[in-house]
Amino acid sequence: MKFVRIISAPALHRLQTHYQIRMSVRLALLVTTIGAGLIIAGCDSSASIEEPNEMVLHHVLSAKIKGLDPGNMRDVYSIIVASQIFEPLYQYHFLKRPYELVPLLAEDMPQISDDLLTYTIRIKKGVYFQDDLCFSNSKGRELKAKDFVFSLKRIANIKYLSQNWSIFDNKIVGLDEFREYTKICNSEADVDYSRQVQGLTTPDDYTLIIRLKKSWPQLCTVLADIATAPVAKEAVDYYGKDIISHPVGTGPFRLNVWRRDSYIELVRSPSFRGEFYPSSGEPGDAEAGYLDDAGKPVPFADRVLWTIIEERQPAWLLFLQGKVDATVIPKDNFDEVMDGAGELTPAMKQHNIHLKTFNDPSTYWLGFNMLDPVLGKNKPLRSAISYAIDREKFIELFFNNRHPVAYGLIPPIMPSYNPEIKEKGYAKYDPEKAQELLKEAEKIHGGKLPTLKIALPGTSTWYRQFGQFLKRNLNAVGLEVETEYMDMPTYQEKVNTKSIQMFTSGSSATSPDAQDFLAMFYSRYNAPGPNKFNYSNPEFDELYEKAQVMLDSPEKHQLYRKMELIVLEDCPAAFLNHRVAYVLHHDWYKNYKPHAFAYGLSKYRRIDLVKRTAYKELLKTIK
Amino acid sequence: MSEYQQIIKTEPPKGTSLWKDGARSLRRRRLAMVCLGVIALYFLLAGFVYLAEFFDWRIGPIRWAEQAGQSYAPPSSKNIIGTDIFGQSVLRKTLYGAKISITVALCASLISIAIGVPLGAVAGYFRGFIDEIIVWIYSTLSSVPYILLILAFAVVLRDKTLFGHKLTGITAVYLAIGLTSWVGICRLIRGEVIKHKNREYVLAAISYGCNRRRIIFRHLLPNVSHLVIIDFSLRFVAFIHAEVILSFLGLGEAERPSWGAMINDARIELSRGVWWQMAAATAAIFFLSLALNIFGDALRDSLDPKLRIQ
Amino acid sequence: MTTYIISRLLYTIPIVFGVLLLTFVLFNLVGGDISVEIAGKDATQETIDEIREEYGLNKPLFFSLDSQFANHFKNALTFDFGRARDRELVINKIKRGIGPSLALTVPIFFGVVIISVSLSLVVAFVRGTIWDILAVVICVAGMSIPYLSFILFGQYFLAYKWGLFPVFFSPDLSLARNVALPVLIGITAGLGRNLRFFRTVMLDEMRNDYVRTAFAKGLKTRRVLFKHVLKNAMIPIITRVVSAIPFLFLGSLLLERFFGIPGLGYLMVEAIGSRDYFVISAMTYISALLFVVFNLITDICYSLVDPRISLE
Amino acid sequence: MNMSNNGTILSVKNLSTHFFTEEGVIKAVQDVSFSIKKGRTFALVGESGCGKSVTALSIMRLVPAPQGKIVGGEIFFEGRNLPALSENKMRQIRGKKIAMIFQEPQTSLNPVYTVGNQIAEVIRLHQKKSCKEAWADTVEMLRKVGIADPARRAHEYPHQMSGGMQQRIMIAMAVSCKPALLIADEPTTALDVTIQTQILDLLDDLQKQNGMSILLITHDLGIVAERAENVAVMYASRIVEVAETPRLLAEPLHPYTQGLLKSLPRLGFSEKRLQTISGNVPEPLHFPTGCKFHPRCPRGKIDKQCQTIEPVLREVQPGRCVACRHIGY
Repeated sequence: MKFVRIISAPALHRLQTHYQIRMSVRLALLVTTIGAGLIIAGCDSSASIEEPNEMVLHHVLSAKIKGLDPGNMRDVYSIIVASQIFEPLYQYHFLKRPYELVPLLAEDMPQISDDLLTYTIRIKKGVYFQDDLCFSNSKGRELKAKDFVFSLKRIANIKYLSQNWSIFDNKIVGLDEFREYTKICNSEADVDYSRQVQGLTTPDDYTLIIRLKKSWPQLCTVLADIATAPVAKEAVDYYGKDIISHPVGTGPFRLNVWRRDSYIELVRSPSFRGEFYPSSGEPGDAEAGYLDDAGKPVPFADRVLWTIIEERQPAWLLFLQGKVDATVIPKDNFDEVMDGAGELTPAMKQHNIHLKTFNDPSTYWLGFNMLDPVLGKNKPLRSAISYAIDREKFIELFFNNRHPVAYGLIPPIMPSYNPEIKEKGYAKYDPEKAQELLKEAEKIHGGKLPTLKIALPGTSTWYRQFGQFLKRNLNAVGLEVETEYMDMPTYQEKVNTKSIQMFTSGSSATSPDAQDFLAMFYSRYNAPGPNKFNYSNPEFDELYEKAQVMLDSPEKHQLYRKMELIVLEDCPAAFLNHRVAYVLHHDWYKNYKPHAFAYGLSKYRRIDLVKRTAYKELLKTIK
Repeated sequence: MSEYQQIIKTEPPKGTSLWKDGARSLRRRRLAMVCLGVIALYFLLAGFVYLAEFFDWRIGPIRWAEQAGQSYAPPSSKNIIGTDIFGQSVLRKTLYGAKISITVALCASLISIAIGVPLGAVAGYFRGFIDEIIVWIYSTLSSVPYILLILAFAVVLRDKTLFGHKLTGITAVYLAIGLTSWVGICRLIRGEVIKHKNREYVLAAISYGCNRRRIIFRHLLPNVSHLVIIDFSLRFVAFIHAEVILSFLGLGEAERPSWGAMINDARIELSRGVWWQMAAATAAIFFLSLALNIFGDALRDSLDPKLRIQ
Repeated sequence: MTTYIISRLLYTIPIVFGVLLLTFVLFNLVGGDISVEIAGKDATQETIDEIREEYGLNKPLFFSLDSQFANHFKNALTFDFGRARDRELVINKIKRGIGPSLALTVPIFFGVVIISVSLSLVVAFVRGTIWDILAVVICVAGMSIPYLSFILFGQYFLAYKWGLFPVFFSPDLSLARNVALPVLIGITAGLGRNLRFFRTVMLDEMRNDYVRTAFAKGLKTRRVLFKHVLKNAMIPIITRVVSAIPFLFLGSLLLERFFGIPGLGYLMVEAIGSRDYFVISAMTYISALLFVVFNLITDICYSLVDPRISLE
Repeated sequence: MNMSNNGTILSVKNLSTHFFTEEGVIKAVQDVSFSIKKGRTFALVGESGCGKSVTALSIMRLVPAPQGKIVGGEIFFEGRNLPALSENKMRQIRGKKIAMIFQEPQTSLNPVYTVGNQIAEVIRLHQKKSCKEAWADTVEMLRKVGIADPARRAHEYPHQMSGGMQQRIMIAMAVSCKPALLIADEPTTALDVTIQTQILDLLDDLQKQNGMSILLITHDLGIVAERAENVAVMYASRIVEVAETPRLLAEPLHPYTQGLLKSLPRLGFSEKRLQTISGNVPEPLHFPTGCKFHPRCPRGKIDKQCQTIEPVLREVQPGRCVACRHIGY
C-alpha cells in the first residue's frame, strides 16, 4: 500500500477540485516609517497584467503549498502544482474510463519479464528540462535515463529524509543497500550518486531497466506518481535545500512567481517538447465536447495562476464574480446552488454555470486501535459502535446529503467495488442492535465499560461538531465517550505510537487499485506503517500477500471483496462515508473532465475567451 | 460657570477607614450597585450549574446536550434564541457557558493573584537580590507580547499531565492565563509595598519586634489589599475575553459549550444566516464585562482615586 | 545620556537571556519531541533518528558547548532561526509577513491614538456634561464586546451583506483595499479602551494647581488643555503609545486570520496550529527584542517632554 | 454702582459660596461682605478651612465645580458685578485686572514650560504684544521681582529654582499686566521665614510702583500687623470682625479675635504660657447652631441665645464691624 495520503476531511473536501480564481496580481507592498506614520503605496514588480487574448487559467488553492520538490512531497496541494511542472514516466489517460495508464516520458508501456521482476522502459527522445540557471548557459538539457536513476537514488538517500521512501522500501534490488551506505555520509551533499545500484541500470541514454526483489505489480502506477518524476542533478547541486522553491522539470509549465502565502504563477515552458490532446475517449465524450480539441498540441494556456485562499466563502464569491474558472460548492452555499432534485438552481443556470459530479476514491472512518485492551478483544463492542452511528444523519448535517454512505471500505469508483456490499448491512444504523451488542460487550469486558476516547485531528469548529456528533450517537446507546481534539502533529504521533483508542480519519487512493485500502489492514504494516488499526488477521494477511503479486484481474478483485468482508466482519473500524465531488465551472472553462487520480491536467484545459468576456456583460445584466 | 470649575474634582470626604470609606461611597453609587447585582447573578448562575451537575438535577442548563428542535432552528416561542447544528437549545448552552467562562476567569485570576501578590510583597519588602530576581522574572515575561505568551503556554500545556491530572480544555486555558498574567499585580504590589515600607506603622511594628512574615502579611498586605481587589475586578474581564480568543484558536474548551466556542461556531454559521448563537454568547459576555468594568471603576474611585490600572 | 543608554542596553542582556531561556524551556523541554511528526507518515525509525540528528534533538540539553540550549542561544543571537516545518527559512517567512502586518496594524495604531487622544481632550473639555457621560458609557460598552464579535459582525454585515469591502484578502486587489475593513474594525474595537484611558489621564492632570494658575491668567480653556495639560499628560500617553509599537510588528492574530492577510499574526496562528516551534520561538524572541528596545525609546521620550527627568 | 467711587476698588456684599457634595451642602462662605480701597492692602485672616481661600476664588470665579457654586451676594469690581459677567468678560478681567498668586508656587507653576514662557504667555494674552516684546517684558519683570541674571533664568524650568524664586516668578506673572487688584492667597506660608519678608517687601514695592490694591489672605496676624491697612477676621465661613489693623490689634472686640491675639507670642510681653482657644474648629458639615463660635467662647458656653441666634455683622463703631451679640448692646 503506497499512495494513500491521509488527509484531513475538510482538506479533501476542498481538494475535490482545484479552486480557481481570476487574479491580476497586484500585491501592494507597504512602506512604513513609524515616526511619520505610514504610506500605503507601491505595486509588486512581478505584477503581471493579463493581456486581452492571453489564455490564463485561474485556479484557487485552499492551502499553502509546502514545496515543489517532487522527491519529498506528500501534501496534495504541492502535488497539484508540481504536477504541471514535473512529469513522471506514465500518466492516466485524460478521457478513458475505467482509468488507464499511458506513457508520458516513456516511449511506451514497460516490457515486463515473465518472472515479473525486470521492467525495461524506453524513454522519449527530445525531452528537455526547463531552462534554468543551474544548467550551463542556463539552457535546459535533454532528459536522460540516468536522471530517473538519480531521482530514485535521491529518495533512497536517508540524509534527504524523503517522505516517499516507504514506497520503495525493500522493493528494488540494491536500493536498500544504497540507503545503508548513505547513513555513513555526513550530509546530503556528501552522498556519491555514482555508486552502482544493480536494480537501476541504463544500458543507453534512453533505456531504464528496473529489477525488483519480488513481484510488484503496482510499479507502473508508482512510475505514474509525481514522486518518481525525474529531477536534474544540476538543480539539486545548484540549489541545495532551496530546491523546494526552484523546481526544474520537463513539464509544460515552469514556475514564474511563487509568493508562499498569496499566489503561484506558472508560465508555458518554451523548452517543452510538445504533446497532443487525446483523440479518443470513452463513449459520450464527443457529445460532451471533450473531443473538440482532439489531436491539437497542448498546453493551451499561456499561464496558470493559483491564488491561495484558505477560506471557502471568499473563493466562492470570486467564482461568482467570474474571477475563478471552477470551484467546489461550499457546504454553506449548497442550497443556493442545488435544488431538492439535485438540479442546479435557476440562478446558477442563468450564470451559465455547469455542474460536474464524480466519485472521489476516498473512504472515511472511525477507526479502532486493535491493540487497545478494551476495544481490541471486544468485537461486539466495536460493532455496537458501528451500529450506533447514524451515517445518513451525519452526511445530512455535515455534507448536505451529497456523499454516499460507506457500506464497505472500497469506494464505489474502484473496479473491485462490491455492488452487494450494502445488503451485508454492516453500515446499518441500528441503536437497538447496538444496545444488545453492548450487553454482550460488557460480559466480555467483565463489568461496566470504561469511558472510551475518540481522537480527532483538529481543533476547528468542524472537528468539534464532528466529535460532538459521534459523542451524541454513542451516548444515545449508553456508551460513555470522551473526545480529544488535537492538532495534526499530536494526532499523527499518537496514532503512530499506537497510544490511542478510537480515531477519525480517511484516505484517498491515488490509483484505481484498491490495494491502497486493503493494505491498511495488513498486519505487517502496523503503525507507524499504514495499518493504523494495528489490525491483524492471518487469513486476511494470507489473501493480501496472494493478491499483492497478482496483476490486475477479475480474480484479484474477487480476492479484494473477500478481504473486505473479512475486515467488515472483524470491524476494526466503523466506515462512515465516501465522497462525491460536486464541481461547478463556468462555460468558458473547456475540457474540464474530472479525474480521480491525475493531477497534471492543466495542459488540457482551454479558456473560451469570448465567453469569458461575455460573462462580465452577463453579470451586469443580472445585477 | 467657568470650565475650570467643571474640571477640579472635590476631594473625597475624609472617612474613618479606607474600607468603610470605599463601602460608603460605593453604596452611594446606584449604578455600581446595580452592576454588582448583575455580577452576582452571573456567579450565582455558574455556582448553580455546578450544584446542578453535582446533584444531577435535570434542569435547563445542564440539559444543554438534549435535542430541543430542528438543527439551526431560528428563534421561536419553543426555543427563545434558536438552536444550533444539533438542535440543541442555544439558551441552555449560553446559560451553561456562564459556568465555563466564569470558572476560567476566576481560576486564572486566583492563580495570578496567588503568584503575583506574595512575590510582589517579598520583592518590595526585602529588595536586594530577591527583588532583582523577581523583577528579572517579570520583566522577562512582560517583554514577551501577552497574547503570544498565553498562546505559547496554552499550546505546550495542552494535553500534558500535571501531578497525574490531565490538562484538558479549560484547565489548560486558565493555567495558561494565570501563569502569564500575574506580572501586572506583582509589579503593582511591589511598588506599593516599597512605598509603605517606610511608613510609621511599619517602623512601629518593627520597633516592637514583629518578625518579617508578620510585618509583610499582617501589616503591609492589608494596607495594599484594596489594590488586589481593584486589579481583580478589572482583570476578570480581560480573562473572559481571553477565553474567547483561545477557543477561537482551538485551545479552549471543546467538550462543553463555552461562550468562546459558541462565538467561534458563528464563523461557519453566519454565512448561512445563523446569527443567534453568536448573538447570545456576545450578549452574555457583553453584560457581564460591562457590569465588571463599571463596578471595577467605581471600586477604584472609591478605594484609591489616584490609582490607574490599565 | 549615552551612559544611560549604554547602561540600559546592558540591562537588556539578562532580559534577552531570560526570554531565550523561556522559549527554550517552553518549546524544547515542555513542548516535546517533534521529529516523529516531521518524518511524516509511514516513516521508519531510522528516518526519525536522522531527523533527530538533523535538528540536533539528540544533543545534550544543557551543560555542553554543543548543547541544545547553547545552540538555541547562538542561533538567536546570530538571527539564524533555521527552517520552518515546510522547510522554508523562518527568517524569510518573517520578512515576508512584516509588510502586510504593518499595513494592517500601523493604520489601526495611528487611527486609535490620534482619535482617542483628541477625543479625550474634547471629553475632558465637556467634563460632567451629558456628552462626557455618554462618551464614557460608549467606551465601556465598546470594551465589553468581545473582539471576535466585532470582527465577525463587521465581516458579515460590511462585507458579506452590504459588500462594501472585500470579504477576504484577495491578491488581485490593492493592499489598501484589502486592509480597509480590518483596519476599520481594529480602530472601532480599540477605541473604547484607549479613549477611556486617555480621558482618565487628562482629568488627573487637570486636578493640578498649575491648571488653576493657567485659568487665573485668564487663558481660554482650549489653550489650557492643549498647551498646559496635554504636554504634562504626555508621559502616560507616551508610555502607552510607544510600548504598543513592538506589537505592531506582531500583526493582529485575529484580524489577519479572519481576513487572510498574510502577515505575522497569521504566521503565528499557523505555527501554533502545526506546532512549528521554530517559527513560534523566533517570533517570541524578536518581539521581545523589539519590546526591550522600545522601552528604552520610551524612557528617552520622557526626557524629551519632561525637563524634570534627566537620563544621567 | 455707588460703591465704585470714593476710592473703593472691590466691594463684596453678602457673598455666599456653597459646595454641594454627596455628604451634603458645605457652606464654605456665608454672607461675607467687605471692601478694598484703591492702592491699599486688605487682609483676610482666619484659621485654615475657615473659607478665606474660597472667598478669594469666588472673586476670581474659580470656585471648584460642579460642586462649588456662588449662591448669593455681589462682587463689585470697578463698578461691575463679577458673578453676573459672562465667562468671556470674566476671562478678560482675570490676570489683567485681577491677578492671583497661590500658596504653593512649586505646584502652581507648570513644570514642563520655562518660567519665561509662562510669564510671556500672560503678557501676550492681555497686552497683544509680539513674542519679542513679550519676552523683553518678561525679562524686565523678572528683574523687577529681583531675580539675578533674568535673561538666563527666563529659560529655566520651575524645578530648577528655589521655593522663594518660584514665588517671585508667580508674582512676576501676576503683576506683569499691572492688575488693579492682586489676590495673594497665603503667599508665604510655604516659604521659610527669611524668604517670607523678602516676598512681602517685594509685594509692597510693586504696590507702590503700580498703585495696585492687594487682598492678602493669611492666618498669620504678625504679617497682617505689618502689611495691611484693614483686616477682616473670618471664622467658620463668616466674617466675625472688620477693622483698621491698628485698632483691631489694640482692642479686639470679638472673643475669637481676642483669642487669636492672646495666642500670639508678643515681644516685650512675658507671659508664663501662651493662651490657646479651647476646643477646635467646627466641621463645615456640622456647624453649631447660633453663633458658630459659642462652643469655644467663654460667654457663649453659658448664653442660651448665643447658642440659638446667629449674630450678624454690625457696625459697632465707625469703620468697625463685629458679629457678636455681646458687643455694642
